[in-house]
Amino acid sequence: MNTLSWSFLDILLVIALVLLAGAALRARSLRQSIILFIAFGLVTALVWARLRAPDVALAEAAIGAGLTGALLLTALRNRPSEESRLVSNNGMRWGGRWGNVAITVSVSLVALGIGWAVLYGMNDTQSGRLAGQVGSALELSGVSNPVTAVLLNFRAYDTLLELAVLLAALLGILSLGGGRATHCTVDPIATSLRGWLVPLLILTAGYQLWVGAHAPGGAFQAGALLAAAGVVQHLAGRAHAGLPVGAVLRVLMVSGIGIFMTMGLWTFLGGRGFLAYPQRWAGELILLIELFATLAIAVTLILCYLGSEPERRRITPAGSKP
Amino acid sequence: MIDTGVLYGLTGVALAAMGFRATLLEPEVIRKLLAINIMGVGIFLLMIATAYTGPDTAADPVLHALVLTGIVVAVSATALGLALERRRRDKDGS
Amino acid sequence: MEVDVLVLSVALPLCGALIAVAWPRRCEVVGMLTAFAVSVAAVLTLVQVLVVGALQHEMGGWTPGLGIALRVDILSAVFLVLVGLVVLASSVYATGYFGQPREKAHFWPMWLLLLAALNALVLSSDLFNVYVTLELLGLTAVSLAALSGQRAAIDAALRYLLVGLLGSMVYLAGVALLYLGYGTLDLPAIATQIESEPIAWLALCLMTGGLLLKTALFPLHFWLPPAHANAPAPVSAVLSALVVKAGFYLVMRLWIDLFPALLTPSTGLLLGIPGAAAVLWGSWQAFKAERLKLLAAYSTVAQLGYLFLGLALLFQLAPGPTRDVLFGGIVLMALTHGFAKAGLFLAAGMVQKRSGNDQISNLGGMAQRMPVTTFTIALAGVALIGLPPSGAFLGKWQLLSSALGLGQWLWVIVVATGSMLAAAYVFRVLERAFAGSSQPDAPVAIAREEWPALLLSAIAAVLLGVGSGWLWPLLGNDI
Amino acid sequence: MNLSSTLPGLIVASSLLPGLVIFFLREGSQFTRTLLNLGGAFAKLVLVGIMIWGVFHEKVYATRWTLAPGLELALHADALSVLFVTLSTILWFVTTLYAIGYLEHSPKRSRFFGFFSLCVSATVGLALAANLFTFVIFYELLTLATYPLVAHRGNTEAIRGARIYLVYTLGGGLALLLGAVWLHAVAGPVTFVEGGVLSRLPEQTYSQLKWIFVLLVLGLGVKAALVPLHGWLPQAMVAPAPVSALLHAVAVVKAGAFGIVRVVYDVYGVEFAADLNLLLPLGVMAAVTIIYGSIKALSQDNLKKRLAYSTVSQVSYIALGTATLGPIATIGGVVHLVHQGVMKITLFFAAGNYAETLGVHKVSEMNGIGRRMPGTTLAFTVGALGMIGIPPVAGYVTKWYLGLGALEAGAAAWVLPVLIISSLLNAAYFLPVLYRAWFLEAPVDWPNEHPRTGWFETTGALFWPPVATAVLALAAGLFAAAPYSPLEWAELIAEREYLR
Repeated sequence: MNTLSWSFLDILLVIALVLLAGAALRARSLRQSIILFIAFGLVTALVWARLRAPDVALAEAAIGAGLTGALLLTALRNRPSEESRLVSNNGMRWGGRWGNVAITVSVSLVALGIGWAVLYGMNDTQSGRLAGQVGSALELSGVSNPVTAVLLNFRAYDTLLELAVLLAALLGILSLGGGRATHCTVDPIATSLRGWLVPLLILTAGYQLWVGAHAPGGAFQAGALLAAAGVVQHLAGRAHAGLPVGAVLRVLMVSGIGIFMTMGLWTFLGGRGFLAYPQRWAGELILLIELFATLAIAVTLILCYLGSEPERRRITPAGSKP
Repeated sequence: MIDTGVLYGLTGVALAAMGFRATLLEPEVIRKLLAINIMGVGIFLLMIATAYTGPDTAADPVLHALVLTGIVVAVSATALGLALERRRRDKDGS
Repeated sequence: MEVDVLVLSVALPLCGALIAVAWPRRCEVVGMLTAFAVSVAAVLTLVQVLVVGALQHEMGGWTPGLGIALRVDILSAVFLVLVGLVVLASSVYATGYFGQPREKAHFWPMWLLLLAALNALVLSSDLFNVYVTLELLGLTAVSLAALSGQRAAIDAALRYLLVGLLGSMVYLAGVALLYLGYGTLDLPAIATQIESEPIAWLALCLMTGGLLLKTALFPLHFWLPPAHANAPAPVSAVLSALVVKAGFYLVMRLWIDLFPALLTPSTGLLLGIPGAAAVLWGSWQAFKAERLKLLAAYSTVAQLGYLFLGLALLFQLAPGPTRDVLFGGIVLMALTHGFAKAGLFLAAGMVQKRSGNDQISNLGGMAQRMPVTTFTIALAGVALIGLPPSGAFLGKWQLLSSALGLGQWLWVIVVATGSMLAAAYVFRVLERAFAGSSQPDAPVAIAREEWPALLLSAIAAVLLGVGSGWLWPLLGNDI
Repeated sequence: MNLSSTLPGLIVASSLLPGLVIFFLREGSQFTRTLLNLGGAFAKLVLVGIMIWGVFHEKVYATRWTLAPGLELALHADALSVLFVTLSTILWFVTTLYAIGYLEHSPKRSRFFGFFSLCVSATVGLALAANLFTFVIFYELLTLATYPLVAHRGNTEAIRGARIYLVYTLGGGLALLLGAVWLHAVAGPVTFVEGGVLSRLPEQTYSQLKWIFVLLVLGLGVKAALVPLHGWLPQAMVAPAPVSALLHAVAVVKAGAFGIVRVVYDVYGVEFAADLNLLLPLGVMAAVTIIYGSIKALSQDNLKKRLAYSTVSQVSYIALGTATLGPIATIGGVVHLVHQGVMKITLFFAAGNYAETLGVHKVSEMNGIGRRMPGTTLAFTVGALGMIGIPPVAGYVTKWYLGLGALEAGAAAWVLPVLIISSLLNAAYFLPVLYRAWFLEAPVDWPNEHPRTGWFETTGALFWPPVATAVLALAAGLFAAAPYSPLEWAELIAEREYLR
């Protein structure tokens, strides 16, 4: 294990991370803490890139900072006034000041323990980690990007369940129904941006999807970018953010897992075991799955942002209030 | 001795602790969700730090896949939490 | 049969959920068909395990270290059948419970996702995969709990979500540490390498802490009663009977399969003392509860206490026949509580639907107006108290027998007090039901709603007690 | 599936299955309910007859069903269980007839007869239990089956009486369970073997065995109404007459007494129990109960309350007989199991008739009732005389053997005075009732008289049962020496217990 000297950049990033997190949690107003949280997300993306995890950096930037930020800001915008900073606590406070001190002390003790264990664990890292196995089995997986191989072939079942988690969250949000996103003014900057930003986003999403097979990228990053395109559409006044309505929308929502399941059942009934792609066609099958997964993720994330299914009737194109 | 992986690992643990503490103590629901996200990033940082094996050799792809899944799960949970919070405020008109 | 039926237990409900989302007009039929098919698959899996023994299915054909393996032994097969039957009965009940099509369109897809999550969790033997199933379970449970839309349900669901997320994150931290220390995520692979070192200890504490949050063991139980009491009846039945028990199943799996090397008798106390406190506190709160569903929710907290208390005893026994018998007792108590609590919640749902609210004070004359529901509550009560011929009676007998064998009187007193309090709160309800009321009108009954609850309670109160003889020897060779 | 392995199971099922079916019968289906009830009762009578004949000829009947490793639901027919099963089967048949007549127009009869049959199945199961584990199961089932019967009327004091009954019996059940589990932990699965199984345990477990005995007697004492634990019995008088008849003469009270007999003779073994000097405290407790019950009965104006306190004292004769070391005292104790059942059920049937036909509940209202209802009062007289111990009714047999047993065991110093005092007290609270019934003028009109229907003084179904049980009580006394009589059977039991 060569001594990996940490450079000045690492110190900077670490300090930035911790400061931003602390500031986000203790900011006076909600708006400030959300803005700080988005900044924290971007710095995290930088850290992932520094730690040689490009796929994760892309996903963090698009989903972690981008979309979560958008969701938080919408939640903030629907809130009529600022003073609701300290809304009635819902029983999660632990007995006033002494509670705070006790919690802080105990949490920091546990953290020290884990830190010491990390220190102890890190140094004798056996080389027997799964990286070796992934490397040797990579050429069987049909893709050359190891992360995509793990995501869509070796641990495809995890990704299947993760898409189910996304669908579950969406169904939960839709079942809550309730208030239409009451955004009023159409953002002039967004309308002007819409002209060229949306096609660019769609293009990069397509590129991300394609390049995922042999370089950092993949279904999640592409899906997030498509969702970003939808968000911009919505800000520019399109009430249903470019989404189809009714049955087509529902089919799109389930298309990601649907393809995964049909593939899995087809191989399972073929006697090869669930999701065991035939080695010759693995690459193409993975691309097919990723295509539909991207669409499904994009539709799901946009609907989470909208908060409910868009109405059926199309609004007039003049960007008037829906 | 401290190398890059351990440095980021310890930062991850610190972030997770900050997030955990804030989740328990913050009364405001949206801040709680922020805190949970920060805690998530902390744990993911710990995972990616263990995956990091030096500037030249390739990092452990399995951990990267796990963190990717974790990020998507975190965003879906946050989206559901925000929707519940919005519905809660619509109900009592605050 | 070369086809591994256990994969169907996960694939079927997922497909059902997708079809239900894509085809909302027919979601109820799809839901019922899927629930039935899944319970058939569960029974077939149990048969296969009885014939062949433990089964394993590598997902994607990769070896478990690299890929994920679904494993089923007698313990998970029995839980699969519990999940299958309770969800099937609750589904039949739900067809009569939800009125407007909009509610049905939202209920059924999430219901099938919940079923898929439960099955996936019971079958999975990969630590990170368990995390993803826990999240799926948490999100679907929260969405279903908030389905009724009232303010109390939304608040309870939000608190349930926050606690659930906290629990999953802490569990994930534990998984990260284990991967850091042992380099693999496959449960049996880690189990061979684990020895008593700090990183293993910390991982055990974090993972157990996370799971205890989700299982609502005593000090961490505050979110359970409001969430379960305000959810729609079929949902609260599944929440109390299965979702909370999935956490216990995982703790049992971890402590028995993964961390046996770390377990000294004293570590068992970490679960035993909160378990004992849960029994006493939960039973006392249930006795004081004013609403039937709140009573049932607090009784869940108490009954889980018994299970953890049993675990504490289990780890103090040296491997041998007595330990196997106690393990069988604990599993039987978990199963009996699953069926009984589901029956009780469905009955409480009927009471709430018929008389507007489930206040215990105005249950007068229920024995006459709703005879089948009262009989269901009585049977479920027998199983909750642990009176013969219920399965819980055998479970408590084993619990008391091993506690007395070890000479630890504390547990005996706790179990005795818990049983008396349980008798108090069950008969308080029954007494009200038997008491005559002002308007003894003719008995009112809808078969579709009453029969599932009655069958569940009858299984708990009679079948598991009398018919579980074949289960015990098989459970023995698990630990 | 030959007879010897299924007979005990069939006996329990013969009342369990009709009971479960009756639960789901509509209120109006009177005929099917009566058919099921009487059919079940008759089937059980036939099966028990077969069993008596078999046991007398040394045949072995046993049904086994393993619930868990080391825990077996086992029913077998040994001499003691046959005695109790015969008693409860005969009296259940008679009580069913009586209940059908008594509850002619009242509501909720399906529920009543359902639980009624469950109660008898529990009693029979308890009688046939072959090991302590099965005994505990049926003991608890008996509580569950009788609670709704006591709370049957649904008015406030029925609910209150049932609640008190429940608190006592569940508490007792818990004590019995703890004792049984502790014994299971110490001595492994305990089966009932004549002469007891615990004598070969090592020395150091003796202290534990003492504590276990205390727990077991506490648990059984609740149902056997030993003094500090008898509080529920007078309160349970709110139940309808057939229930109090069944509960106090056949099922609940006898379950407790029978349990004590089983524990002393077939679990500990009477010599071993004497060595651990456990018998003396049991005997003292029984004696105190006998005296206390009789004194309390004196002051009760309500007829059923007086009979209840008389039951409290009478049942303790069985415990007294068990606690006196010696075969003759054992015979006295065991045979009283039958005699007390037959006599007490006659008294309760008569009390039920008075209440149902004339609305008479209090002793003070019973002036001249002999002229108005001669048959029932004659039966009442036979029962009362038996209780006092006047020949030829069966009561004197028990007191005679208990006295002889005490002399033989050398414990006459305190047992004989108890017997004499209690007989005097019995006379003190029964003779005034008889005098009032036969020799005083009847009041002009009765509190709530129903018009006379047939040429009997009351409906047939209410008239014949007390007369039948009175005849049985007389027969048990007169033909005590006959081959199949309760006394003969008790001698067979005592002989097998002491043969070891």
